[in-house]
Amino acid sequence: MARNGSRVVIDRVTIEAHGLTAEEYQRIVAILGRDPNLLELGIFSVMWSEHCSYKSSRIHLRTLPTEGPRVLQGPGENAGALDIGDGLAAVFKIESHNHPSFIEPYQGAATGVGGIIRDIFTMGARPIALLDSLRFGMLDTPLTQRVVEGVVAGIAGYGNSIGIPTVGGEVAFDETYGGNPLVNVFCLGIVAANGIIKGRAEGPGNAVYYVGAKTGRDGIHGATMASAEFDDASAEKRPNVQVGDPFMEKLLLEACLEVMESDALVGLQDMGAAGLTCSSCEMGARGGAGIDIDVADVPQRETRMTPYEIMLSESQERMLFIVRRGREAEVERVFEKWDLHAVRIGQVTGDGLLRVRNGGDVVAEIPNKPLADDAPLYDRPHHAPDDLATRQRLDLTDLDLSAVPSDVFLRLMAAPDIASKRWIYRQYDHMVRTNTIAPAGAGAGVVRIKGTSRALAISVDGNGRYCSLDPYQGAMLAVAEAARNVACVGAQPIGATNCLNFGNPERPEIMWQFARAVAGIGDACRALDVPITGGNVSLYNETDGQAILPTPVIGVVGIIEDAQRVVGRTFQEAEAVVMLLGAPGPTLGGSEYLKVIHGLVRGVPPTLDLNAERTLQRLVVELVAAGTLRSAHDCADGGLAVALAEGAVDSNGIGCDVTTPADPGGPLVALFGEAASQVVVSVREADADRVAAAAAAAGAPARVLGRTGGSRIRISVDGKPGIDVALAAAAAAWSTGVSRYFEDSAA
Amino acid sequence: MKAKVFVTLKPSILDPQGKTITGALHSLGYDDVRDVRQGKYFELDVAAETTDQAAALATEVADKLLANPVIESYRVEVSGD
Amino acid sequence: MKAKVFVTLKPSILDPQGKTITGALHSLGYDDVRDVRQGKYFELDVAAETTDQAAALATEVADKLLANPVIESYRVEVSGD
Amino acid sequence: MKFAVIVFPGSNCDHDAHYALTEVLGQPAELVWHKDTDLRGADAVVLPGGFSYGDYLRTGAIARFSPVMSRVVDFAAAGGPVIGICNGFQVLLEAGLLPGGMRRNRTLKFICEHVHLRVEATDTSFTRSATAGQVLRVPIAHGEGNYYADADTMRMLEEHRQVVFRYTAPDGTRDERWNVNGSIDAIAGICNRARNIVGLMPHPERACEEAVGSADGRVVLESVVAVLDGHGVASVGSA
Ligand SMILES: Nc1ncnc2c1ncn2[C@@H]1O[C@H](COP(=O)(O)OP(=O)(O)O)[C@@H](O)[C@H]1O
Ligand SMILES: [Mg+2]
Repeated sequence: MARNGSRVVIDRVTIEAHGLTAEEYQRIVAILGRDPNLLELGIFSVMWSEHCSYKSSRIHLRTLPTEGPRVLQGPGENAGALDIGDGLAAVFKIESHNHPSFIEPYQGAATGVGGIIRDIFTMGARPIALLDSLRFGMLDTPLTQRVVEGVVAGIAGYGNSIGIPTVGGEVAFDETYGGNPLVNVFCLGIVAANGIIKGRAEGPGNAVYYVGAKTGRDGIHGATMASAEFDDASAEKRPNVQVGDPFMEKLLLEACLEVMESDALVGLQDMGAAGLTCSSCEMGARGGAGIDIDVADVPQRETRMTPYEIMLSESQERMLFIVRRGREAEVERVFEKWDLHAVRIGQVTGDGLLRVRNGGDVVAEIPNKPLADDAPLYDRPHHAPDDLATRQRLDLTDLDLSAVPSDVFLRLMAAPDIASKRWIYRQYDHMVRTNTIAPAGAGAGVVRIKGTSRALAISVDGNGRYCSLDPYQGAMLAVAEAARNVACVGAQPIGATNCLNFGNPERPEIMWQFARAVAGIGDACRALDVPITGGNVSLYNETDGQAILPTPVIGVVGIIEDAQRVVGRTFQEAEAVVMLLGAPGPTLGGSEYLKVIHGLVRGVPPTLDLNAERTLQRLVVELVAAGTLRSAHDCADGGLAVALAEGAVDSNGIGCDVTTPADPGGPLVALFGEAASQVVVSVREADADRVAAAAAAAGAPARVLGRTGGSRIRISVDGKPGIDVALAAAAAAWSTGVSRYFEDSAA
Repeated sequence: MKAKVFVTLKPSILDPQGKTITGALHSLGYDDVRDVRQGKYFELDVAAETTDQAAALATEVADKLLANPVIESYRVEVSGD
Repeated sequence: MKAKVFVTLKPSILDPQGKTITGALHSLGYDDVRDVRQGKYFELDVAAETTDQAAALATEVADKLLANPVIESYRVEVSGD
Repeated sequence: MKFAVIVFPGSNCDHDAHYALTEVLGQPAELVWHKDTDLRGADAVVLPGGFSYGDYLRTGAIARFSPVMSRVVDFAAAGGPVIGICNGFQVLLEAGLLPGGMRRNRTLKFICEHVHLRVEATDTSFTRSATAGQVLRVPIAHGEGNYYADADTMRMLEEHRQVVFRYTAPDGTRDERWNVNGSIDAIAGICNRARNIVGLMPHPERACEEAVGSADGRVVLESVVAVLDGHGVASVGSA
C-alpha cells in the first residue's frame, strides 16, 4: 500500500475536481482494495478521462472492421500498420489537437503535429508524409483569421522544421467551429514489415528509460482539459499551454530510429496525453508486466516538482522505452551521439503493478491492467435530435432558384470551402524527402516509396454538413470520398484511419450522431475493403453548449503499383474528351450551394450505393493503370460544375466546353447539386471508346460531356445555356477565395 | 517619443531557443553563462505628448498585438528622448 | 548575475517584421505608432564576481553568437542583482 | 570523385542531397557527421538544407561552430568546391565564407513552391555546365531567404560577378513580382571571389527527376562533377 502518499483527504470535492464520478471512485477503491491517495487519484483521473479511456466511444469503436490480409497491426498500438509489399509496412494514424489549438493556435497545432509524428516513429517507422484536416469558423471574422494564421503557421513550423512533408489535407469553414476549431493531423511512415516496434514492457529486470525534453509543469490536467467541454473557465487553464520543440523531436526521431537498428529495445512509447502515467501503465498493461519507476530520477525543468506533477505533466518531446538487460550502454551511446541523455528511471517487474517511488519511497501502487484497460465503459443513451425531420425537409419550391448560373458559379468558386488552398499549403514544405509526386493541391497526396516501383496515395476527408443531416450517410460518404480521391490518382485503397470529432457525448443527440457515424464508417469500410487500423476520438467539441457539426474525418491509404502512372485532376491538353463516370442524380441536400447561396444546411445528403461506389473506384484504378486517363477528379462540394472547373483552373489555360444531363430540379440542381460516386475524367480522343467499353464491362455508367480547350468554362445543361465564363475570371475567383482574407495575399 | 517593449516567455513555459543557445555556449566553453532565455524586443516610435501617454499607448499595443498573453509577459519602458 | 542583450537589425536595413507590425497597428487604428522595429532580447544568467566581468562576458557572447555583425547591432546591460 | 554531405543536428535535406548524388547522378557520396573532423577525402562538399539546431537564434548561427566546419573552411580555402543549399547557404553566410545575411521573407511566411532562377554566372564550380541566362525551374522551401548585403558588399558582388542566381519570371526577365522572398536585387545565390564556394536558397537536389516535378537542378550538381572530372577548365584555386 502506498505509504508516503500525500496526506490530502480524498473528499467529494477532490474527486469531482478530478472529473471522476462517485461510481468511478468506487471502482477505483475496488481495484485498489483501499482508498487511493491523491497521486493515485490523479493517475486514475487522467487514465480514465474520456481522452485516454474512450469510455463513451469504445463500445461503438469495437464494431469497426479492423482485419484484412494486409493488416499487420490494428487498433491498440501507437499506430496501425499495413503490408505494402517489398517487405515493407506503412504505419499511419490520425490524431486531433482541437482544444489546445483554440487556446494557443500556433503551439496547439504544432504540438499536435509533434504528437502524431511520435506515434509513428515509436513503431520503428521513418515518417515520410503528413496531412492535415482542419475546420474553422467563417473567415470573415478577425478571430478566425487569427486562429487560421496560427494553426497553419504552427503545422508548418513543426513539420517543416522536422523535415516531414505535408503532402495534403483538407479544410472547411462553418460557424460552429468558430470557438472550437478542429486540427486533425495524419502521419504515415515506412518500416520493414518485420521491424515493427511495439509499445510493450516485458522481461522483469529490463531497464525503463526516459529520454527527451525535461519534465515541466506543462499541461497538467491537459488530458482532462482536452476532453472537458469548453466554457469561460477554460481561461484559467491557459498557463498550461505547451510549447513544441521540433528540433528536440528531430533529434529523438533520428536517435530512436538508429537505436532500433539493433534489437536492444524491447518497447517504446511516447509520452503524449497523460504523459509518464499513460506511457508507463499502457506499456506495462500491453506486456502484462509491472513497472517500477522513481520520479526523483526523472529529468526536471522546474524545481520542487511533486510526484503528482511529474506523473501528470504533459511536457512534449519525451519518450519512455525498455532496454534489454545488458544492452544499456550501447543504447545510451546512440542517444549521446545526438546530444540526448537517456536516463534510467526504473525497471520492469513481474508483479503487474505500476509502482511509483519518490527517492525510493513508494508513493503510488496500482495494478497496470485495470488502470489501463478497466476504465468504465459507458453505453450512453442516444436518440435522434427532435429537429432532425425539420432539417431534413427541403422543398425546392421554397427556394428562389432563378439566379444566373454563371454568377452562382463564380460565387461558389470563391467560397473558402471550394477555393484554392494554396495560401495554406504554400506554407508547408510538401517536397522535402523528394518523394512527393502529386502536384500540391491534388485530390490526394502521393509519395513514392524509394527503392520500389510503388507509391502510396493518401486522402483525408469529412463533411460535417452531411453528417449533421444524416450522420450514417455522412460518415459513409466521407469514407467513400477519401477512397475515391485515392482511386482518382490511380491507387487501390487498402486501409483507413479515422478521427471522430463530436460534441458532448453526455447529450443523447450527440451520442446518437456518434453511434450512427461509427456505424456508417463500419459499413462503408467493409464494403470498400478498407480496414480501420486506428484512429482517435475527440469529444466535447462545444463552445458554451453549442456543438460543432459532427465531423468524422477519414484518412484512406491506397497503393499504386507503378508510381509513374499517377494522374492528377488537372486537364493536360485541349481537345481531350471529358467524360462523367458514375450515375447522375444530384441533390441540393446538404450541398455547398445551399450553404453559400441560401445560407442553409438542409435536406437529405446524397445516398451512397456502396456497390456502385466500389465498381466506380475499381474502374478508375484500372483505367489509370492502363494509362488511359489524362486526368481524373471526383465530384464533391459544388457538384459537377465545380469538379469540371477544378480541372481547368490550374491547367494554365485549358478551358472546357461541355454539357451536363438535365435534372428535374432545374439547371442549378444539374450544375451544383451533389451526388455520391461520380468522377470526371479527361481522355485522349482515341481512348474515349475504350473507356466507355471498360465502364460498360464493369457495369458503371459513363457518358461523354464534351471537350477540353478554349479560354472559357462553358457548361450547358442538356444543350441549353448554363455556365459561360472566362477561365481567367473563374481562376481569379478561385485562387483568391481564401488568400484574400490575409495580409500577405498580395505576395 | 521612443517606447521599448520587452516580451518574454512566462517563467514556467519551455524556451527551446534559450535552451539550445545555452547548450551551444557551453559547447563553446562559456560555462559561466548558466542559462539563457530568449525574448522579443520592440522599439516603437510613438506620437505622444507625455511619457505617460506614450507608455499607455505602448502598453495597449503590447497587450493587443506584440505579446501573446497566453504564454508571454511583457514590460514597457519609455525614454523621454 | 543577470545580463541583458538587445539585438536589433542595423538601422539601415529594412525590417520586414517591424514593417508588418506597423501596418497591422495602423489597420487597427493605432496611427500614433509611427514605426516599429523588432529585435531580439536575451536574458543571461552569468557566473561573475563583478558587473564589469558580467558585462565583458555578455559582450563577448553577443559578439560571437547572439548577434550577426553583418546585419545586426547589439547592446548589453547588466543589473547588479 | 567523391562528395561529402555534412549532417548537422536538424539537417533534413541531407538524405535528399545524398540520394540525388548517388541514385540519380551515380556519384559516390558520404554523409559526414558534424562532429567529425575529417571530410573522408571528399572532392566536393555539400552543406544541405534543413533546420540545423532548429534554426533557433538565427538560421545557421550555431551550426557554423560545428567541429567539421573548420575542415570545410580549410577545404574551401584550398579551392575545394563547396555548395550550401538553403540552410547550408545560411551556414556559409554565418561562417563568413560568403558575404551578406538573411532576413525573414518579405511575407514573413515560409514559402514552398517552384520558382524560376536565371543563371547569372557560368564560371563557378556549380554552374560550369549551365548556359548564361539559362532559366531553371527549382523549388524553394524557406522562411528566411530574404538576402541582404550593404551597399559596399553589393558593389563588390557586382564587380566580381559573384551573383550566380536571380529570381526571375519564367521567361527569365527581371520583375519584382517574381522576387519571391524580397531579396535585394532578387539574389537567389552567390559565390565567393574564387568561385569555388556557392550558396543558394533554392533546392537543386529536389529538382533532379521529372518524377518529382523538375530535373532542372541536375545541372548544378553535374557542373561540379564535370569540373572535377576535368571536363572544362577547373575553377579550383583560380582567384
Ligand atoms: N476512432 C477510432 N477507431 C479505431 N481505433 C481508434 C479510434 N480512436 C482511437 N483508436 C485506437 O485507440 C488507441 C488509443 O488511441 P489514442 O489515445 O488516440 O492513441 P495515443 O495514446 O497515441 O494518443 C489507438 O491504438 C487508436 O488507434
Ligand atoms: Mg501516443
